Amino acid sequence: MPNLGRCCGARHVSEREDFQEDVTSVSDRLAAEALIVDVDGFEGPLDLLLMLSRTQKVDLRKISVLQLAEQYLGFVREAKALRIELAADYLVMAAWLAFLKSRLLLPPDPSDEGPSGEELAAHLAYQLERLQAMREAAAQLMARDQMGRDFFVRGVPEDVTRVRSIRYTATLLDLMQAYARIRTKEEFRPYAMDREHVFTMEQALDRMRGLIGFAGEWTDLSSYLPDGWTAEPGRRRSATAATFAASLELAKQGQIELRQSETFAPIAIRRKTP
Amino acid sequence: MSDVPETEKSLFAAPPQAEQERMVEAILFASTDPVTVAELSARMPHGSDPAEALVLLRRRYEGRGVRVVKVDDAWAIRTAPDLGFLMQKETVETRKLSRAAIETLAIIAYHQPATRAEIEEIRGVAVSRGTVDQLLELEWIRFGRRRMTPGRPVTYVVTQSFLDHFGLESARDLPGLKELRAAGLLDNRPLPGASPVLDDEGEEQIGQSEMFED
Amino acid sequence: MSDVPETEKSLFAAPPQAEQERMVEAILFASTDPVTVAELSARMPHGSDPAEALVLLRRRYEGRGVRVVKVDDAWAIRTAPDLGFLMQKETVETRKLSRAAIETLAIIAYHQPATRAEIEEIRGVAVSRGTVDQLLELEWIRFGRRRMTPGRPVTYVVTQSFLDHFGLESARDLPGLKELRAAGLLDNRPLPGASPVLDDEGEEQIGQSEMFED
Repeated sequence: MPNLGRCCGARHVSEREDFQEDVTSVSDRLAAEALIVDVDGFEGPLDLLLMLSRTQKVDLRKISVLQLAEQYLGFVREAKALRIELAADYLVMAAWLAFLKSRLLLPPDPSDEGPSGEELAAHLAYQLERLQAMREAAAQLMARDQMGRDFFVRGVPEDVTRVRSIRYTATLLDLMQAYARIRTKEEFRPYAMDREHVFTMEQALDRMRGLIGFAGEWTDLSSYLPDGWTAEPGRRRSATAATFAASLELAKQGQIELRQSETFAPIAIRRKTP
Repeated sequence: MSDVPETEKSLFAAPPQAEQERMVEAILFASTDPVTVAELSARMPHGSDPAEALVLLRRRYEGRGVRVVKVDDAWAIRTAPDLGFLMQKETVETRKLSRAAIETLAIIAYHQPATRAEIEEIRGVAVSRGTVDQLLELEWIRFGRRRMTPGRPVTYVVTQSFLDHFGLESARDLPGLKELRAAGLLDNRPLPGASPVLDDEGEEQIGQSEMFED
Repeated sequence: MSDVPETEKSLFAAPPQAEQERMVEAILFASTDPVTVAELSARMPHGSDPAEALVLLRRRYEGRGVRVVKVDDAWAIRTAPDLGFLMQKETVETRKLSRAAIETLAIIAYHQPATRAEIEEIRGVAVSRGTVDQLLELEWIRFGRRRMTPGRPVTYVVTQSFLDHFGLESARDLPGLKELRAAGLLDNRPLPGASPVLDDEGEEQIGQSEMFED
């Protein structure tokens, strides 16, 4: 695009020479031409304005914003004539500068509340000055001695070996939670054990009610223990206790009679005959 | 039990000054990255005063082939810049930074903390993602605090690596900083009759130059 | 610059001795490998005498934190051997005690003195040697008296360090079951199918060891 622009642009400009009223001198025209050719090289309207302002060859603080606005508008006009597509922000800036130009040229309208043309112009000049200052600062920064170019770091840094020590911590809450966890677990356990190793009185009653009809003779209570509950002492104890309690219950209900010859002697039961 | 070593430790005197200087020297020589005083303290024997040793060491290396330099709150040894010509072999070919990247870097350095909007306002063009990414990747900039303004934009600040790379002791030592500030070029001057966006930036002004104030 | 003819270069006098020493210092500092005298010669301005500069430099670093040492036929800067201890950094990593360890510790604290078998019975799983060792090493538990039961098993009790760490005056200050329940740490819901009686029994049963009785 730049190359193409250069050749075509040059031809177009010469063809339109007679109609160039805004471009007053040959050098200005050449400058405008060069700018258009480089439009891709500019980083936006502000960059272009800064470039244009340099042609005024004055301190940026004393720049004529009016003149600058005209230069810019001239540039946009030229680009349009050459059918060069300008990005939207270039056109936005052109519109704003046209507005600024009118503000600067016309006597201030007392009913207008907005900022004056001078204020707007001063701000634009400030923006340009600031951009220029940042560019100079950037250049100064890059001109400094740089690491890896002007000064150097140690070629053989020594590895710092990391001695890692681990410190274990726990809070009182951790401790309490841990203990609570265990205790909660334990509360469940007897419940689970009941199922397996505890023969309840209800179970014994159910069992004895079914068997009692066959107990016409005195029979040792231990013979009423269910199968599988006599071998292991724990289970035997549980079953014995439950069966004994159940027999007391049945005796109370008048269904059986109990007999024990002496303390700790075997207990015998038989069906009570009505 | 834990208070025994404390008393026990204090029975040992801190190493003599000359010895402390040797220690700082050894640690700085061994490290590529700047080492903070706190880190020196942590690595040196109990009771050492690396700050004092650093002053002596820095003086000792004045005018030598290597120098003791301060980077932010840390210290490092670097070769003297005038001897760079001897180091073609060590020279690292750095990727050429684009003009946009260099300007963005400078704006962040001089205006930090700076938001993307501020950078764009100063440059007058959008800042591409790639430009910021490149600077982040170089570890020359990092994210600063978010601005307490609508949208809570992120800010960028320069890093210790940036200071180290450009041989700066602190961001206050940026070239021409004082002059720029005196000329009001680091102010965030809003457009007269500012639009709401610029209003926000007016508020953001608070963040500006505050780092340079103390 | 570098293409200045050899003859022209020789018109310049060799740099002064002190300057040569600086150069050698910078080169040795920045080089990734030890540097030979020949290499130094090649890199330094014409007419330099690096061998001489090395002698001076070596002497200058005598007794310092780093030394100029000969490695084969080349030269390098290295940390003084007596300062090697500075090249390690201690990092302390804080870690939570494992579940097995904290549970074991809790059981010992609540039931002390407790044997391993008792701990295992309460936890319902075997206690690994490592878990107990870890607690011993932390000095949170120690061996108590042996039990006067068959096999005379060792018992474990908590230590003063344990009390210090958990901010307790004595093991009796450990919150009891009622307090744990009040703190919501113990599940208060009756189990499906379990009678509230069981719950009460649980609590009574937990009224447990002697330490809570008075």
